[in-house]
Amino acid sequence: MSEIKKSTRTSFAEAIVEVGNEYKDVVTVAADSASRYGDFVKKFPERCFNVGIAEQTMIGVAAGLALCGKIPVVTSYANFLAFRAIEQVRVDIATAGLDVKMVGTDTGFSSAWLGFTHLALEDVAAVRSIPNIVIIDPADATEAYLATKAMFEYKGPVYMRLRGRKDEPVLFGKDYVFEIGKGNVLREGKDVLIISSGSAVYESLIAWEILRQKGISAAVVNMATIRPLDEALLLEITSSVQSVVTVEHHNVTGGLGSAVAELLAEKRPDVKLLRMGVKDTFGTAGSEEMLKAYFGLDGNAIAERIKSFLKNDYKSEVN
Amino acid sequence: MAKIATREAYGEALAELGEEMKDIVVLDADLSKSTKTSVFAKKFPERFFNLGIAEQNLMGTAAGLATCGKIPFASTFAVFACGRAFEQIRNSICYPNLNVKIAATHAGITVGEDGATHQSIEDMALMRSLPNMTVISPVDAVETKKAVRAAAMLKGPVYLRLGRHPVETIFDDNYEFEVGKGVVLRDGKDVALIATGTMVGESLRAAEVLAKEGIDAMVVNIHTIKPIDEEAILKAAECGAVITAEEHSIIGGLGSAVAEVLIEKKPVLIKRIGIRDVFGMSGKPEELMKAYGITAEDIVNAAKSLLSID
Amino acid sequence: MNQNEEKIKAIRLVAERIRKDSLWMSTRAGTGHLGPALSIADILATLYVGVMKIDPKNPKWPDRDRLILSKGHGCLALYSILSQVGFFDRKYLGDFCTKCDTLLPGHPELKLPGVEANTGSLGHGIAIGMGMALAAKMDGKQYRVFVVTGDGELQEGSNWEAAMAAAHHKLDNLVVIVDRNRLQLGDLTENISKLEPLEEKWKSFGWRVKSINGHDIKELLSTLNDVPFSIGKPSAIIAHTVKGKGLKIAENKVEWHYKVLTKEQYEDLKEELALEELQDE
Amino acid sequence: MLKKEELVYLQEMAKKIRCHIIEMTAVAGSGHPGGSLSCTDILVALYFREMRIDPHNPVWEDRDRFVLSKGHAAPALYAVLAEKGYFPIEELKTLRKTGSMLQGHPDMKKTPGVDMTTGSLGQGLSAANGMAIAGKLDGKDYRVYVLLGDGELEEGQVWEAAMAAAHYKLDNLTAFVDHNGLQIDGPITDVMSPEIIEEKFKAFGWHVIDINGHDFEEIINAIEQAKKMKGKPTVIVANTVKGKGVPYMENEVDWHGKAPTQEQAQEALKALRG
Repeated sequence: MSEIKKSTRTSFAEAIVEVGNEYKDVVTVAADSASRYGDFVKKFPERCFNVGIAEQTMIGVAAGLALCGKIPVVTSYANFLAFRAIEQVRVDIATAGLDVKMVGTDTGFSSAWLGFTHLALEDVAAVRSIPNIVIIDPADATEAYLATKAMFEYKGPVYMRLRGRKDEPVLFGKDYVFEIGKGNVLREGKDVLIISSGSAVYESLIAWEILRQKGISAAVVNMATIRPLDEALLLEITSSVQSVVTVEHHNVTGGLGSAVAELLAEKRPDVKLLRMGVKDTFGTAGSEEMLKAYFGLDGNAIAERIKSFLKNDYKSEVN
Repeated sequence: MAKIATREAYGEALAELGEEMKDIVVLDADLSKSTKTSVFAKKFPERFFNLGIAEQNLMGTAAGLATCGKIPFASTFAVFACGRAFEQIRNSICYPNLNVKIAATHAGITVGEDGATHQSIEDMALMRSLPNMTVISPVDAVETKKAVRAAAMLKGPVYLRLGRHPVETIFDDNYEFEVGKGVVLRDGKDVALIATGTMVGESLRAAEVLAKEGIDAMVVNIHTIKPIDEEAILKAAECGAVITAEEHSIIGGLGSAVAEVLIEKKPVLIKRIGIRDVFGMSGKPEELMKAYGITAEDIVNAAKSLLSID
Repeated sequence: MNQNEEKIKAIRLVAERIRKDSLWMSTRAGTGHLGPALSIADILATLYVGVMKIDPKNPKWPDRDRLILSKGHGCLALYSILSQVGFFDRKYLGDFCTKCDTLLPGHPELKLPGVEANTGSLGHGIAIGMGMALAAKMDGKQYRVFVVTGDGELQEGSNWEAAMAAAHHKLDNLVVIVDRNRLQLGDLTENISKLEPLEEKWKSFGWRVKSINGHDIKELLSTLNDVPFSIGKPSAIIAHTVKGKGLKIAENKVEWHYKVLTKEQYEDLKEELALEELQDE
Repeated sequence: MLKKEELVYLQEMAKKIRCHIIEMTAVAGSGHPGGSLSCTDILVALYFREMRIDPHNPVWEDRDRFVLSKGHAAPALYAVLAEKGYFPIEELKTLRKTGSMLQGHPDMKKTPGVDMTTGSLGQGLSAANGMAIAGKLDGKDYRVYVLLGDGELEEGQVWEAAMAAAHYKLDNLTAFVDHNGLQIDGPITDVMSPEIIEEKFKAFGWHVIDINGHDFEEIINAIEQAKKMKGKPTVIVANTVKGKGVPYMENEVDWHGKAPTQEQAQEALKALRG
C-alpha cells in the first residue's frame, strides 16, 4: 500500500471528464449535487442538468434522456438516490434496463458526521433487491476511476457506491485491472478467505497483516462487483479454503454478506461463513475512523473476530 | 375450503380492533377500497384519513400521529409503500422506532394483470434491511387477523405483507400465532420446506405429493421474516436438506434470511424457491406462479433434486 | 366540408374506435381500467391523428414527437390508438391480459412498439418527459413531448418536483395534458385531496395553462396545435373530461375506475354501440 | 406589540444562540452554520416567547410542537433547547461526537425537546401534519410549528404535504420558510427556482404571510395572525440572510456546510458580540 491518498469522489470526477470527451452522449443530471461532477460541469455545461433537491425527478429525467439515446449519469448521496428515489430507479430505469449510471456517494461511514439520515448502510440491499442493476463498490480511488470508465463500456443500469470527499489510502497502482463481475485476489492464503468490498477492503488488508504476524494465512478477495457476483472465483477458492469471512461497511442484511451466504448456502454447504458488517442497526454520528471502530469494522477488530472465528466452533458464532 | 384474500381479513380485523383500541387510526393513499381499509373508514370515519395519491406524505403523517400516541395503520399497495416511500419509512418511522404499522396489500406476483410495476417482489428485502422493523407475511385470513392484532399490540414499526388474490384458508380459529415464532405444520425427517405467505399452502401440497413418493417432508410456516425464528430453522435443518419458498425475490427475503442463519450456524443443503431476480409480468395468478416456478410442483422437483445429490 | 372539418370527423371516428376497442379488450380479458381509458379517448385520438409527428413504420424515428401515458392504467386507449395508426397489427389487441408475458399488459411497457416509457406507477411521467424534452433541446431537435396525466395523480409530489424543474429549464417543448375527470380510484378528487384551484397551481409553478373540454375535438385540435402557449415555458392543458365517457352506465361512476363489462352486458350493448364480436372467428 | 424590554431580551437571546452556533460548529469541526444563523431569530421567537412548552417535561402531551424540517440547522435548535433548559449548555460542546445526544441532524430519541427526527429534506411537513391531525382528533389546543428551508421546497413531498394540510384545514399548523436564497450548489434561483414561493402556497390553499425573518416584531405579528386564521394552515415566508450576524458568512454559499476554524470563530464571536 502506498502513502498516496485520494478520495473516490475525486477520481470519479476526473474519470467522468475523460468519459465526457470520449462519449458525446454522456450527460449528467444532478439534484443539487453538481459539484460531484467536478470539471465536467465547466467543460460541458450544455450536457449538465440540475433539477434541484428532487431526487425522484433526477431519476425520471435520466430515464427520459436515456430513452432519447443519451447516457445519463446521476449522483447524489446514496441515501437519497437509493432510498428516496428507489421506486423511480426500479420502474423508470430497471424494468426497462435503461443505460443510466447511478452514483451514490458518502456510503459506508464516509458521511460520518452527518448522522444516520446520511449514512448509507442499506443501499446495496435496496438496489440488489431490484433486478437488472450492476452494483459496484470500489475499494479505492484507482478502482473508482477504472470502474467509472468501465461502467460506460457496459450497456445497462449500473449503481456505483462512492464515498465522501475525504482522501483515503490508494491501494492499487497503475497495473491494477478492473473488470465488471470479476473479483480480485489481493492476497493468497489457505486458512481463511476474507471477501470484502469498498472501504472495507483497506481494513481487511490491515487485518491480513495482523493475522499474518500471528501465523494465520488469509486470502483476501476484493469483490468490487457485488452483482453479478463472481461465483466462479468463490467456488474455486472455497474448494480448498473452508472458512469464509465477508467484511462490508454496510448492514449485514442484504449486501455482500447476504450475496455470498446465498451462493455458499446453495453450492458449498460445507463451508463455514462469518458475515461482518453493521449488525442491523442504524448508524450514528462520528468520524469515519471512530465509526469503523464503533461498529467493530476496522482492521484490528476484523483480525480479532477472525481469530476467534477460527478458534471456536463456528456453530456458536454469533456475528 | 373458502378462499379469502388476506387483505379482506385485514379490513375486518382493523374494524374489530378499532372498537377495542381507540388509539388506532387508519391512513390510506387513495386505495382504501382495494386495501380494505374502507371497512374501518365506514365504521370510524373520524379516525380514518385518506391522504390521496401521496405515499411519502402518507408515511410522514403516520409518523407524526405516532409521536402523539396514536397507533397508525398506513395502507397502500406494497410497491408504493416500500418503494416510493422507502426513505420516509427508514428515516421518519424506523429510526425513531415509532409505533407505525404499515399494512401493504397487493404484494407478490399474484397481483396478476397489473403487471411488473405493481408486482412487489422486493418489499420484504427492503423492509428487512431496516433496523427496528418487524416483517410479517401471513398465510391466510385466519393468520392475518391474528397478525393484525399482534401488530397492534407490539410497540414499534411493523410491516404486514398482504395479498390481493383470494387464498385458501388453512388454519382454524384455534391456531396460535406469536410474532417471531415459526410453526411446524407437518413433521418430517427427509427434507424441510420452510415457507411464508402464499407459499405455505403450496408447500403443504408439495409435502403430500412427496409423501406418496416415500419422501417425508417437514413443513414450517415462517410468518415472521424479521426477527427470524433461528431456533425453528435450525431444528428444521436437522432434516439435512432445506427448501425455502416465498412469493418474492430469492434475494433479500425468506430465502436469504434462512441462508444467512444456516450457513453461519448449521450448513445444510439449501434450495431457494422464489422469483429468480427478474421482474414480474401480467397474467393470471396461477399462470404466473407456474411461469416463475413457484408452485407445489416446483417444490416437489426441488426436493427430489436436492435429495438425489445427497 | 373544409379540410379541418374533415380532420375532425376522422378523429372522431378514431376516438369511437378507441372506445369500442377498449370495451372489447377489457371484456374479453375480464379485467382492465375502463373508465380512465374512455375519458382520454378523444385526447389520444386528436394527438395521434391531428397533432403528433410520428412514423409508425419507424417507431424509433429520432425526430418523432413522444407521448407518455403517465396514467399508465389508461392503457386500453393507448393500445387501441397505437394499433389504429399502425404501430402494430390490430390482431394483437386480443392479447390484452389474456396470455402470460403479453405485449399488452395491464400497464404499458416499452416492449410494445409505440410505447415511450414504462408507466403504471403514478407520478413518473412528467419527469421522464422532461428528460426527453431536455434531450431535444440539447440535440437541437424540434420534437415535442406530450405527457398525459391523471388528475388524482397530481397528488404525487414527484409531479411538482418535475413541474418546477421543467419551468426552470424553460422546456417549451413539453406539454402536459391533465385528464381532469374529477374522479380517482376512491372518490372525487376534491373529497380525497383537494386539487383546486388547479390552474393556479400550474401557474404558480411557472407553466402556461389552458382549460378546455377534453371531449371537444375541435377545441382539442386547436389547443394542442397552439403549443407552446408561450416561448420558454412548458404548457399545461387541463382537459375536462367525463370518466367512462361513451359508456352510459360507467359515466362519472367511481366504481368504473377498475371495472369491466360482463360478457352478458357486452352482448346487450353490442347492437346499440355497434361493437365487435367478442370471440375471434 | 412587543414591549421594549421583551424585544431587547429576544435580541440578546438571539445573539447568545448565534454565539453558541459558532462555538459548537467550531468545536465539532463540521456542521451547518449558514442555515443555522439564518433561522435563529425565528427559533428564538418561537421558543422564548410563543410556544407553550415545559423544559422539565419534554413529552408533555399538551405542549406545542416544533419540527425542524431543515434538519441541518440542528445547531440552532440545540442551542435554543439548551438555553431553554432542556439539557445543560455544556452538552453543546459534544455536537456530532460519537455517543453524543446531539447528532448531526435532530434525533428525537436522543435529545430531549426534539419533537421529530429529521435531516432528510422534505419530510418534516408531513410529520407536522400528523401531529396537527392528532391534535384535532384529540380536541387538544396545542399548535404545531415547522421550519422548512427554501431549497427544500424543491422536494415533491413538501407539496404532497402542503396539499394535504390545506385539505384537512389544519389551522393549528404554522410553517415557516427560511427564505435565505441559497442552497449547496448556489443561489436557489440558479439551481432550481422555487419562486414565487408565496404564489405556490396560495395555490395550494394556504394563508401566506411574508415577513423579514430577522425582525422580531414582524415574526411575532405573523405568528399572532396565523393563530387567528381559521380553516387554513398558514405559511410564514421569512426573508432571511444566510450566515446572518457573521459578516464573512453572510450570503456566502460556502458556509452552508462548513465549520469555522478556531480563528474564524473568534472573529465571528467578536462581530456577534459587537
